[in-house]
Amino acid sequence: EDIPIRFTLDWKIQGVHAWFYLAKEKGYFAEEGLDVTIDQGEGSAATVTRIMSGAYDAGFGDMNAIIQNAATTPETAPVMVYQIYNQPPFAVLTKTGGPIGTLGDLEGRKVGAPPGSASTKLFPALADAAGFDAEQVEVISVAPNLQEQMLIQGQVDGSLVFNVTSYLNIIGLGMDPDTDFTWFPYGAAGLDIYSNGVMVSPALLADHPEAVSGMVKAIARAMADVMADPEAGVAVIKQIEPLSNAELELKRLDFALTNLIRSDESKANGIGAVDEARLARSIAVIRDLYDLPATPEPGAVFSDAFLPPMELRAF
Amino acid sequence: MTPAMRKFASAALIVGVFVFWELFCLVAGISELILPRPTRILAAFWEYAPAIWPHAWQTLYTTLVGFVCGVAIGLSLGVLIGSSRLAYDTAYPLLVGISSIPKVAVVPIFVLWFGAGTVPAILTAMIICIFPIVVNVATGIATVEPELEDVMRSLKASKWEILWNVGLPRSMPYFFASLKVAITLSFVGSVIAETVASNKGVGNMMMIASSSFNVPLVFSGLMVLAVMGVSLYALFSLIERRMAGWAMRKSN
Amino acid sequence: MTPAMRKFASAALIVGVFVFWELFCLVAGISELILPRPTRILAAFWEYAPAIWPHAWQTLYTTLVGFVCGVAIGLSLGVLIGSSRLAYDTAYPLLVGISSIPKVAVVPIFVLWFGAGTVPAILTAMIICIFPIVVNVATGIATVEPELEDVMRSLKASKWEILWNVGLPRSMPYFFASLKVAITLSFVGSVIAETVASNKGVGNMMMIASSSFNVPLVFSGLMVLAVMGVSLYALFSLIERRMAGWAMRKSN
Amino acid sequence: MTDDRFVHLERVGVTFGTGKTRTEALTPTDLAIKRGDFVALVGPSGCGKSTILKLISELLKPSTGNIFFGGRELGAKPLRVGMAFQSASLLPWMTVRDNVMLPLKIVPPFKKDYRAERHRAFRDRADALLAQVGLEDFADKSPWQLSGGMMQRANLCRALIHDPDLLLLDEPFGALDQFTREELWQTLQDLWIDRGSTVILVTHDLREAAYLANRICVMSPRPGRIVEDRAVDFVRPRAIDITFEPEFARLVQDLRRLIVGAPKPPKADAA
Amino acid sequence: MTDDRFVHLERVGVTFGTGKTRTEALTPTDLAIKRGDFVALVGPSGCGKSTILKLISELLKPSTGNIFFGGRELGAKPLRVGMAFQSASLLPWMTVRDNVMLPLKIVPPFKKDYRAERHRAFRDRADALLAQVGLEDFADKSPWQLSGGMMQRANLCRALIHDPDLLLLDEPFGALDQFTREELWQTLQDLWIDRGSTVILVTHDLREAAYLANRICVMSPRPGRIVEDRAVDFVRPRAIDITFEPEFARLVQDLRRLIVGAPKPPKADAA
Ligand SMILES: Nc1ncnc2c1ncn2[C@@H]1O[C@H](COP(=O)(O)OP(=O)(O)OP(=O)(O)O)[C@@H](O)[C@H]1O
Ligand SMILES: Nc1ncnc2c1ncn2[C@@H]1O[C@H](COP(=O)(O)OP(=O)(O)OP(=O)(O)O)[C@@H](O)[C@H]1O
Ligand SMILES: Cc1ncc(C[n+]2csc(CCO)c2C)c(N)n1
Ligand SMILES: [Mg+2]
Ligand SMILES: [Mg+2]
Repeated sequence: EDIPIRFTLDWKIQGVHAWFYLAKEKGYFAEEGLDVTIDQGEGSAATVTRIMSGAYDAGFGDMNAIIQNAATTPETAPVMVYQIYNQPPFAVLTKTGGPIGTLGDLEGRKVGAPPGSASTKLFPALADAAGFDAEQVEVISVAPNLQEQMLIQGQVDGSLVFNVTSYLNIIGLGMDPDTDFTWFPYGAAGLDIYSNGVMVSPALLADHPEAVSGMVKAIARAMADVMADPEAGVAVIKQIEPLSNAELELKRLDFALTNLIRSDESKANGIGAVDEARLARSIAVIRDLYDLPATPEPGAVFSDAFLPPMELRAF
Repeated sequence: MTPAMRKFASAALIVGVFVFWELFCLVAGISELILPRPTRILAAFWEYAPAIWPHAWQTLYTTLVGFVCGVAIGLSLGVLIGSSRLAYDTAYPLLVGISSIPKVAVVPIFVLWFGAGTVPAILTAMIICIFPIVVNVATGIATVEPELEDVMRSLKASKWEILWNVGLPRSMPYFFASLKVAITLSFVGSVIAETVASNKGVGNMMMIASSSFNVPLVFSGLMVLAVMGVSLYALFSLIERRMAGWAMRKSN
Repeated sequence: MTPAMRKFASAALIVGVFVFWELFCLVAGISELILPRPTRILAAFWEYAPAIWPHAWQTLYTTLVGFVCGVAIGLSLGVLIGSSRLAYDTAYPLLVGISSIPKVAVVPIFVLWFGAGTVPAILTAMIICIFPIVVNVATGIATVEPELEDVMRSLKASKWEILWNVGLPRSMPYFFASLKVAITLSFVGSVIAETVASNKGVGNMMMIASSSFNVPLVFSGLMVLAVMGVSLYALFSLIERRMAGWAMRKSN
Repeated sequence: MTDDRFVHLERVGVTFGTGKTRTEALTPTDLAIKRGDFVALVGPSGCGKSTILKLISELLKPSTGNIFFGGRELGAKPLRVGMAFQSASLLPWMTVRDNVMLPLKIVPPFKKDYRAERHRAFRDRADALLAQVGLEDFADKSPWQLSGGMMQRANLCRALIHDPDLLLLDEPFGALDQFTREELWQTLQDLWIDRGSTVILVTHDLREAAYLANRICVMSPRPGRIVEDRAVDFVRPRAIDITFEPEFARLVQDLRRLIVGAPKPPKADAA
Repeated sequence: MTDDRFVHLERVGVTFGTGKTRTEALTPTDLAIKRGDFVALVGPSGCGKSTILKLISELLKPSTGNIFFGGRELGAKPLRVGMAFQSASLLPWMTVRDNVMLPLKIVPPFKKDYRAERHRAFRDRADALLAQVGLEDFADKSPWQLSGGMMQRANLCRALIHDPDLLLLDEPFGALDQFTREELWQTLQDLWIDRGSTVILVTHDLREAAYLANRICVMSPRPGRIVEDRAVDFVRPRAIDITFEPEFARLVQDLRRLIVGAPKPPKADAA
């Protein structure tokens, strides 16, 4: 009898979700005795809420949202078991040749920011790290799909974006993301926090630890497949959702693999693992950002106990 | 004007709107990313039609299920509010309050309770369409001429019989009017729910299309919604002519 | 039942709903993240009140401006559709189509055209509330008893005079009914616009609150919307009693 | 049969509104009607005739006084009332036939057979009644396609179709021409003799009252009360001819005097 | 004054509906009415009397034939029509007074002064009319607070208030008792003598027709046409007394015969 797992993505189906669907399609989940249903999501923070409410057992979502909730409601907060994005996708996007030369130039200017997005929430922390006054920046709430266009129109001088989304949006808009725009990654300013990965509910962790291991193993196998043959991964996406743009999703997948997943750290520790010291730094940043009542232990938000063997996580 | 001429004129006018849109976009040079031309939308629809159908069916299905439940609830509540002063004073403020809340804010709660998928869409389609029906049925019943009710009361008819033979028929024209509003709201409701929490449906499709900057496809989705809305409107119009035609005797 | 008793009973029932909600959450142990208790919502409102006010005012302002414009347009269109068969055949399908489109999909276009802020919110509040008004005014005017119009026609009254003295008064009860729907939709519209692009307003506030998992504050925002909606409803009820009371003579 | 007073109004008064908008529609009035009686109610416009009918059909609650229905014993089936309203009040969403059949849908014992019989026996019953009042061609029409007098006739059919114990007629022939009117007088009289129901007829036509009724109650101007209660005992069945008899003319003149006031004597040379 | 035929119907017919639902309401009929005339229209229920009034007030278009308004020269001000509908048709959202004042709001030349005078001269005018029909206490009431006869009287006031050139009255006294009716007959006669307007009166009361009209047109049953056109030339002003004169009674009997058919002779012993 397969263990049912309800799995929520962080967003609508995209190239970067290839491994989840591939693991399901190729039967990797089934081999582990799992019956995984994958639902599309409404944001990487909402993944945490969805799991905490009990509607989902596992999902792809934001580490920082876990930290925040682990400080307030530790008993229901999900636990990250497979940290897929090693590098933060958060960046400030500006127009090349515009008024913003350095992050400090943002003072007195307008930035567009999606209210639910981690890049927005982390902006004060970015200001601290980069040494400018976030209070001096006028933040305008904008929907994610409007960020680039409003920047191009000049309604805002900068946008707080996910590079993996924005980079491709700009290509979609028919512009060159590298020459027409300037990127200020949060990581480069010293905010080297983690972002999205696979998280599970504490209930699943307690009741079916073997299922968690199995799920992570299946995903890791699928990731290896996708890294070896990204086109095949995107083909699965295209098969699930014929309306997605295979070419674009392939680029998105490539971008994520290059910029977010493959890093020196993940090369050394393997995909899915975290650096304990870096995680502790992240936790401190989030605690200070939100004035959290407690400082969660790194072990409370991340567990390496379910990581598959290194050979499945190496590249 | 003969009926045939009128049909033609109205069809011509509707087509005219689209022609104007096309020309406006061409002349003003509106970017495809902001507002695609109707021909581009049609082309996108044509190109992706096989992939659009399952989404369209899903949305039609959830919308109709939600709508039917909503109509049933709305009708009952409307009758209650229209016949009882206490219900009027109590339920009206509650309903107004609930309706002032954007449904987008409520959908995530449904997801937390029922998971993403069909149920939140049906629920949203349902609750969003109740209020307009309630309002019109309640108003229809509350404004029945007492003389017509007296006919029934002199026969010692029960409240239920009065409702069935006078209150409901009298409010039919307004009930059908509210259905026109309700069906459009139901579509909006299910699509909103789908954008938040579903793997299928026009709302989901539009999100996917917009994330790959396929704006003509997004607008194809909107067109599909509009066409489904208008088709159901046409259906209700037919039923309306049978059931509430008596009230429109001017045009006869 | 005396009016005083009725007032009391309905107030008690409304309070009862909130008490039930409170107890239900307590007994069922509903998580704060899913559905906070009313007392928690009130506490959050109290705590953040100074920060909430500017948002509330902004939303009230954009909603009212949009609503007033929407009512004006809706009334005119309703009169047109109710009096002209050609307008009925042409404008109705178009309006139904437009209304079936979720406004969230349209707001981005407004933002790109008019910039983020007040204008898209006003526009959204406006277009979202037009349709219910159109439908009810059109139905009201189309169902005027020809006998009443004959009184005017025998005096050689102009179309406009007939409209003003018979058509509009006759459709007042349904016009007011539609206002109840329209005002709630206007709130929904402006809040949706605020969630898409703005730096002020209840919609903006709720997005920010929900991003920091402050669910009680999100619900405070919803409560603020509900209270504003109910207040305007109460205002319209007063005007309605003066202007459409004649139709509700049963309850007199 | 059990009580002499089938319907009994005891010091019944009706006032509408309060304060400045107060209208007294009926000053406390007594009226007792025997089972099987045929009472005509005449009086000036606005004196409260329709109000009395509404009181008896329980559409209106008296502001003061009591109404007793002696014929209705405890646990007995409720009084079956047929009422022809002054304004025809036909339901515009039904055909004329369906309007006429409405009581059969509501009133026991017909009610239980309605679904089965509405296209058969009940339909024939309605059509027969409609034919009697000359509306056979209009059964499938909508009410608003009828002339004023036709509506009134349909209204009368609706009051009669369910064999009511108590028939309340509020100027049922007011909009009819003399010919149609006199035909319906006879129809109504035959029906009454046949079925023995109790009839209260409000009318402005004194010949009508004298021809049809056993008893004529004359009311004073608003706020009305009954100022004269006159028995009429021409033998039944009465032919239209009796309206030309001097005794009949005298009665009508008498009533006229009561209502119009001091009679203008016919000129000497015409006498 | 310019044309002898103020209103002229030339082979005017009206049919409602088509195919199976076709109803012929009026067979092609001729009717010419002189300016200042007082014509009564009598005939069986449903024969097309209201239809003729609606044709003349241009509420209805004839299916065949033509209607000419001789008194209306090219470019002259349109005919000012006052119409009292058979069903009172008072607007329920207005008080009785506002209902009565409605024509002043619509019809020139009163129209232009309406805003200024509606609380002064026009109001007094309405109140004076209402007092004449005995509704002085009901000016501020809503229509549905009136009795049937009261509504009809308010309806009559509305038809009269704007001094119409052409007065179309559709059974204006049908719901009134004899007393009120005869009072209003006199009021109407005085008004007509005073103002010289043209009046067409539909009625079922033959005494009413004979007392008021200069000319009585009798119509045949549905689909109607005019079968008898009788001049009535009692001197004006006529007092109510003339209704007791044998000549008057003869006229009424004649008309009755035309409508009811073969007259039933009074019994020998009563003659
Ligand atoms: N709903 C009401 N509200 C206020 N007053 C009313 C109402 N109904 C009737 N009245 C008043 O009651 C009085 C009597 O009315 P009723 O209808 O009984 O008169 P009626 O004798 O039938 O007169 P008619 O012969 O004109 O029909 C009238 O003065 C009328 O104004
Ligand atoms: N709107 C309509 N649709 C169809 N038929 C109609 C309509 N109006 C009137 N009729 C028909 O026209 C005929 C004449 O009607 P009209 O109202 O002129 O009669 P009338 O002489 O005024 O009768 P009454 O004395 O009963 O008022 C009737 O047979 C009626 O059924
Ligand atoms: C509020 C919110 N807005 C947008 C996204 C979308 N998003 C987040 S990470 C990412 C890159 C690919 O995984 C994308 C598209 C989100 N998760 N939450
Ligand atoms: Mg009456
Ligand atoms: Mg008529």
